Amino acid sequence: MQKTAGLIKKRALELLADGTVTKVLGWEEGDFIYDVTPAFFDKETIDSLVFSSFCGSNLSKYLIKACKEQTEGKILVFLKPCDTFSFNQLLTEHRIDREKVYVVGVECKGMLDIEKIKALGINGVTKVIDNGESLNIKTIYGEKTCERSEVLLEKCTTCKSKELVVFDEVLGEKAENENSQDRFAQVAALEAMTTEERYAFWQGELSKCIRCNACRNVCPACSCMKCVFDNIQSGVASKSNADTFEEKMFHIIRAFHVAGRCTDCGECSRVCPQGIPLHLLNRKFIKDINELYGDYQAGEEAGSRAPLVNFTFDDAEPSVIHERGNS
Amino acid sequence: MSENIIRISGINPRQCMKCGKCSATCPAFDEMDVHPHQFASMVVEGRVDELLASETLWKCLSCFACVERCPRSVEPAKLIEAVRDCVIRQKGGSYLSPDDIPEKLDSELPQQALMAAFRKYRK
Amino acid sequence: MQRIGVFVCWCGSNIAATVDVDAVVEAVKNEPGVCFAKNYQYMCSEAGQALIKDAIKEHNLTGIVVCSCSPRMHEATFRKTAEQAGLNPYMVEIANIREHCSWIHKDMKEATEKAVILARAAIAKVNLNAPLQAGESAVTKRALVIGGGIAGLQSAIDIADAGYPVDIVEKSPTIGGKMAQLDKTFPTLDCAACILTPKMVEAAQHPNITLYTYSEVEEVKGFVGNFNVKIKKKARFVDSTKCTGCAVCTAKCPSRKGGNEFNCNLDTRGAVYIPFAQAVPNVATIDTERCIHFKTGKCGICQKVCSAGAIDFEQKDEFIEEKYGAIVVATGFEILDVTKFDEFQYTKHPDVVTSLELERIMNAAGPTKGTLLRMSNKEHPHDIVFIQCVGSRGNTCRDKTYCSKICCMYTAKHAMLIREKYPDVNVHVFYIDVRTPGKNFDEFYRRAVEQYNVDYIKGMVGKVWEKENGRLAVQGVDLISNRRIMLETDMVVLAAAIQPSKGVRNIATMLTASIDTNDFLTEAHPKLRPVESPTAGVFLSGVCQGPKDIPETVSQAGAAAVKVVGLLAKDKLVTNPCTATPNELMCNGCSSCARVCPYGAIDYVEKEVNDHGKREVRRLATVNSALCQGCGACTVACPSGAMDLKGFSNRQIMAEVDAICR
Amino acid sequence: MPINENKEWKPLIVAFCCNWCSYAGADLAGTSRLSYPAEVKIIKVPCSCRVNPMFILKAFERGADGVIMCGCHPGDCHYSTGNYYARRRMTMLFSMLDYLGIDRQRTRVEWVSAAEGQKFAAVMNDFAKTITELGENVKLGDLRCKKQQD
Amino acid sequence: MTYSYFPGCTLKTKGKDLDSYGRKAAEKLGVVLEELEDWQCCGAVYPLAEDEIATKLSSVRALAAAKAKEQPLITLCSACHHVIKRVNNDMKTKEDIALRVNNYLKLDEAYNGETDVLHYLEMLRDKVGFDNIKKMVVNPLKGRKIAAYYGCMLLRPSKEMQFDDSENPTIMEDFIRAIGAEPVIYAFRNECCGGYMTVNDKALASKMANKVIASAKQMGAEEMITACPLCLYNLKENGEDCLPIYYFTELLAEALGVK
Repeated sequence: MQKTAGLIKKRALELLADGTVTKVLGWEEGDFIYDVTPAFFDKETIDSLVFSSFCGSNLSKYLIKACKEQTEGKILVFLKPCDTFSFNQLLTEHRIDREKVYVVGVECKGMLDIEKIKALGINGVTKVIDNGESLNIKTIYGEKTCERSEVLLEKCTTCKSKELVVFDEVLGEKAENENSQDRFAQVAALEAMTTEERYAFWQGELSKCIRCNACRNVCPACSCMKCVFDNIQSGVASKSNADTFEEKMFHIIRAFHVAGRCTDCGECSRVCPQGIPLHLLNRKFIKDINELYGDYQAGEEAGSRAPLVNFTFDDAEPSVIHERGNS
Repeated sequence: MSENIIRISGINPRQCMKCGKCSATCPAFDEMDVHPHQFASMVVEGRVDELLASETLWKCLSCFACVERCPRSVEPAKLIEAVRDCVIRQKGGSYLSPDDIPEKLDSELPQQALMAAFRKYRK
Repeated sequence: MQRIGVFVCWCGSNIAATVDVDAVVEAVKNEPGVCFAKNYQYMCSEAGQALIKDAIKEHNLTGIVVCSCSPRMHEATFRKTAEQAGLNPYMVEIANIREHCSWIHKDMKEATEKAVILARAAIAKVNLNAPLQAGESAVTKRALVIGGGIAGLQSAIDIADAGYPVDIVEKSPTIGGKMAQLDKTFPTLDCAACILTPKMVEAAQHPNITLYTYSEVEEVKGFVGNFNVKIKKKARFVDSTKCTGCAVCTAKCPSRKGGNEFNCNLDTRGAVYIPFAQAVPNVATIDTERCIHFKTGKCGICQKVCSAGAIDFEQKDEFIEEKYGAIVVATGFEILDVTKFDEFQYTKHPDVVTSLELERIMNAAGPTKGTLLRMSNKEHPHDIVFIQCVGSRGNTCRDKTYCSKICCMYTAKHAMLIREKYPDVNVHVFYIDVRTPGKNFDEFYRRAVEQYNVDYIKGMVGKVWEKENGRLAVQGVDLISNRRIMLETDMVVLAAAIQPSKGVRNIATMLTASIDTNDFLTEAHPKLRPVESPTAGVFLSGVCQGPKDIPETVSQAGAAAVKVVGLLAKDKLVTNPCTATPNELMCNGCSSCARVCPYGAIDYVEKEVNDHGKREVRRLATVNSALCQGCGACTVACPSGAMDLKGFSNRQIMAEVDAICR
Repeated sequence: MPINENKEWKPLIVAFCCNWCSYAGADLAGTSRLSYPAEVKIIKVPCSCRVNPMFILKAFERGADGVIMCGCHPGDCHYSTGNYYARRRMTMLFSMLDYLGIDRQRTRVEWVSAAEGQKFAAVMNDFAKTITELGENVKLGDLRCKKQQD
Repeated sequence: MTYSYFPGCTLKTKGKDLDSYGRKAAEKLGVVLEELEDWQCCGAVYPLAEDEIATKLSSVRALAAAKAKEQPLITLCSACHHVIKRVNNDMKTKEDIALRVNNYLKLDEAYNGETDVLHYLEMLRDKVGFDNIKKMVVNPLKGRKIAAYYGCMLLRPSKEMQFDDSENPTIMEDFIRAIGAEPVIYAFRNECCGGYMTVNDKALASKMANKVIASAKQMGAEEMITACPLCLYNLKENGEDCLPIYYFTELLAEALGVK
């Protein structure tokens, strides 16, 4: 990890120096080492560029705006394997300009969840040393250890792929995707419940929502110029009318709008301050699409036709939903 | 009973358009009492008893010529095997008994011939 | 705020007997925007319409709701009424309180309640209606016909006769198509050339028809009434203005090994060739793949022998751009490749031929000069076996699922012609079904059986092989007698399936015309609009739409021509105003809408927008309202809701939902 | 005019019908005097592909107890392909509602041609019966109303 | 080139020549055939019934063993090839069969048709290449008129076997050309010889064998080759006046000079 971090910084410096790029999109450390946020850098600020096990955030969405503003030269962006799917999806939707971006693919073996670390009672983290399976964590209270698999981000425990699907060059060592859990297991478990149990589950989860919009703002697929929920003309957003429609339907509509386009990057759940497992909504659609219309991974291939803007003559009838539950 | 044949064979005999190409192609046609093209319609009509008693079951070579040339993917060989299976899966339904074997052996006979005969003609 | 008038019709007792029309008027009076409400016995009558018109003028109404019968019945009537009173016709909404209410409910209270709700929904919608203007677009009074077979020729001649200029684009060096290869035609047995060649000449000489032979459509842009088409005229390397068609070059050309396509490759032709004697235009073409000059730079004999000086090795492809108001697709068919059916030994034995090959063998201009001969030894055959449905009606990967429709009849024709001319030849036909729907068709087939003693055997052939004596063994089955048939024969004729020409996919893509799983072009409606493509301005003629014989093809070609003439006769096209429109500030440019548009009506432009003072160039969807038919598929595909449908906007439909659920 | 005065509970059903087939099918049901419950209210859309899932959710949110969408039979769409897209969208939406624990019987898609007046009436009778048996739809409205424990 | 190799029971006994010459030729061609350990008989006939599982298990064991070695699986006997290839196809495409077989076998890792099954001839054509074989031939079989007998099992059903055009195959003829001889094409090369009736209906088997032999003779063949021990036996023993008939591997070994 430390080695890759060094390579990344070195490469950023080189590419800035030789004029390949004029700007760098990467990660910056905050007050704590686990407090890492996306940031743009230039020659002057590049020193603050970091790469660590807390770089879970997906940088691809930031390119939409950056591409618009970039008049000459390229932007260097660091993308982990899962982020490259989002990048491709944005290319498919013409939201970013491939010509303006220099993609450095960064191999990844999973990023860490500080909340899970804290939940183990490990606080005041100052440094994480990666020993492969286990981690040495230096804290202000001394050194602790834990299993790497215990503290991975949710999205990393069910990693969909360690393949970089788009890049100009690659840094780091390729990781194996052997320990990844079945990413549809949780969805299947919910499907196996009774209707009442499922309702209770979702009522419990969705009632926690405070409509902070973090999920929407971080989602690379939710990048509309203007969101329907912010648009009076859409007929769904009506904040001014004491209308609860938006409140109630927000997550369903959001999931539907990204259905077939969501790459399952897991950012929605990662950023949710209430810990709502929003990825389970998106994955439900992905699972349904795979089962009903054939396997499809958004972003795997730039230019592919998303399942909801496609059809075959012998698609399943909507009544399969009714039949499925009765069997 | 027809359902059983359909289930075992995995074939929908209603796809047959009665063109007869299976019978036109079958190398053992002249040895058979019920001909390949009749299998599909007889299964549809439920005349399975006649099929169970048919000599054809023991004359079909499973050479897949009918399967290959059938324009409707009916694959008569599969229907015939399904009927044959219905016979040999019954108690006492075996067509071949180990006692019959010694007289049939000759020094050059490859064992796969015996193996095949046992697989096809008894359970 | 709108000023809305509500007009409740009694429809005599049809509505009034079950719906309390007074109560409805009372109930809607206080709805938002409503400033006038009245009921009347027959709203669609002269007096009823006058009532509406007066109310519009008197109360300065900006929108009206008519509670009456189905909009499918009288929406057009009331829109006209509104227009006469100076109101935009799209400010009219109908609440269907007859078919959807009074006629299906018995309880008056229940029906009245429902009528009120339906009226409210219509009022809620009208509140959000905006005046719409039906657009207009000019019509280019010229038609393009793609394909110069009998279908294309007939369409072109009919359009040209109506007084409109027509261009025919034909990819081969001559017009005439498949029909030119046929010997005789069923069920009258007249010679194909005798009825086709006059049409070819007529087309060539017609003042309104321009032929582009040896040409292909390269690009199609635009929309109904205004297509821009780029046509590639491939270089013939012969100056067609100088060539006299004397055929000296074709006779002298030393490169003679290659097959002659016109005769199904049963004989050969020179590298410079005229496909057949009656070709139109009667001009030679050099096949550069085979020409010695093009391969080695030597030879040039044709140039030397041409007294007209027409050979031009330097000729280049030419591109023509032309505008058309309508396009007829008449790309025809080809014969299925039967090499995949080698149980019949087609690739192995020259005496196994397709029916089209037999046509050439029987034709006086064919490889045997019209004498029926075996291709293997040029001897007279004594027995011929016909095998039907080769590649048709199957569901495996080598078959077509459809019936090719023409084979039963042409086989009866072949059988009859052979028996007529060579009574010593025995003819056997293996068939699955004989399908002869058509005028005088079954009678024709029965004549083959009854008068000409053709041996029809119900059953298929399983295998064909060569015997020691060079004849063919045919192993088949007779399903009627349930026995094996073994025949020895001299020739086997395969009734191969027909399929759409390969190029049709490309053309369909250019035209955004849809094709089915078999590559046949789809019609706008299978019964009521059989010669129109769902893409406005594109019409279908001949086998490109589905298997058909010559009489059917000619009828369809005429029908397509009438549709074209009907279109070209208009000076302007009125376009449906209920089209999709994108909101530029909300459009992401993501292409989702374009992917679901069945008409190719959505395009993208890079355009500078002013988003609340911020200027930037964005990729934006634009809708060609002349192409858009208003289905709304794009509006749902659009994640941001930037795409909306005029007349059925998101807000309008939501308002109806609200009103119903209130 | 007073509505719902001390009556037994009646469901509210919204039916989206495409202009070319199903709306005409509903007209034919009317012309043939085939009755179905007055609770069914039809909204005309040009094509089933115009039906945005948001319309359906909006209907539920506003108190509808059942929503049914009718379109041309697959292959017969006036716009050739609209109902194919609608079919996928509705399948996905219904699946999601089911996943959230909303009764899957409250939504339905039926293909009704202009000639199928009989079918239209039969479908509406059946759907209304199903919805009546299910009772009032409260779940979607209450989806975010779990009482917090602490 | 290293492959897993499934010889099958007959190749260990009555069909030894097919195996031994095949191995010798492979060695000469630089192909390593690693015989699977503990292989079991494939069952000799492919069970057509959709509900048969037990009769498919031994093939799956062989397939899984090759998968574990990450090698394609080479077969030589037509019958073994037919059975193993089709069982593999079932494991790949028929979910219920794969599920039931895997439940039954309880392998370390579920088997879902991952192994590539190649017939020896396919290996010659697609991996070694007939052109290369031609170059390595030391004793070209010049002037020999050889009829290839395909039989039924290699070719059909073509959508599963994907071996060659089932009505007009060329692989064995190309092979014959590669070893310097002249192929003879005849009508019955892809028709059944009836070999599998040999146990219970010798008369039928012999009638059908005669048809094949007559067809080959008619087209001027002087000898025949096959890949199937059962066909070889039937043509030779039950056919009247059979032409000299060999396993194709024997002629390959001869041409390569390792016989």
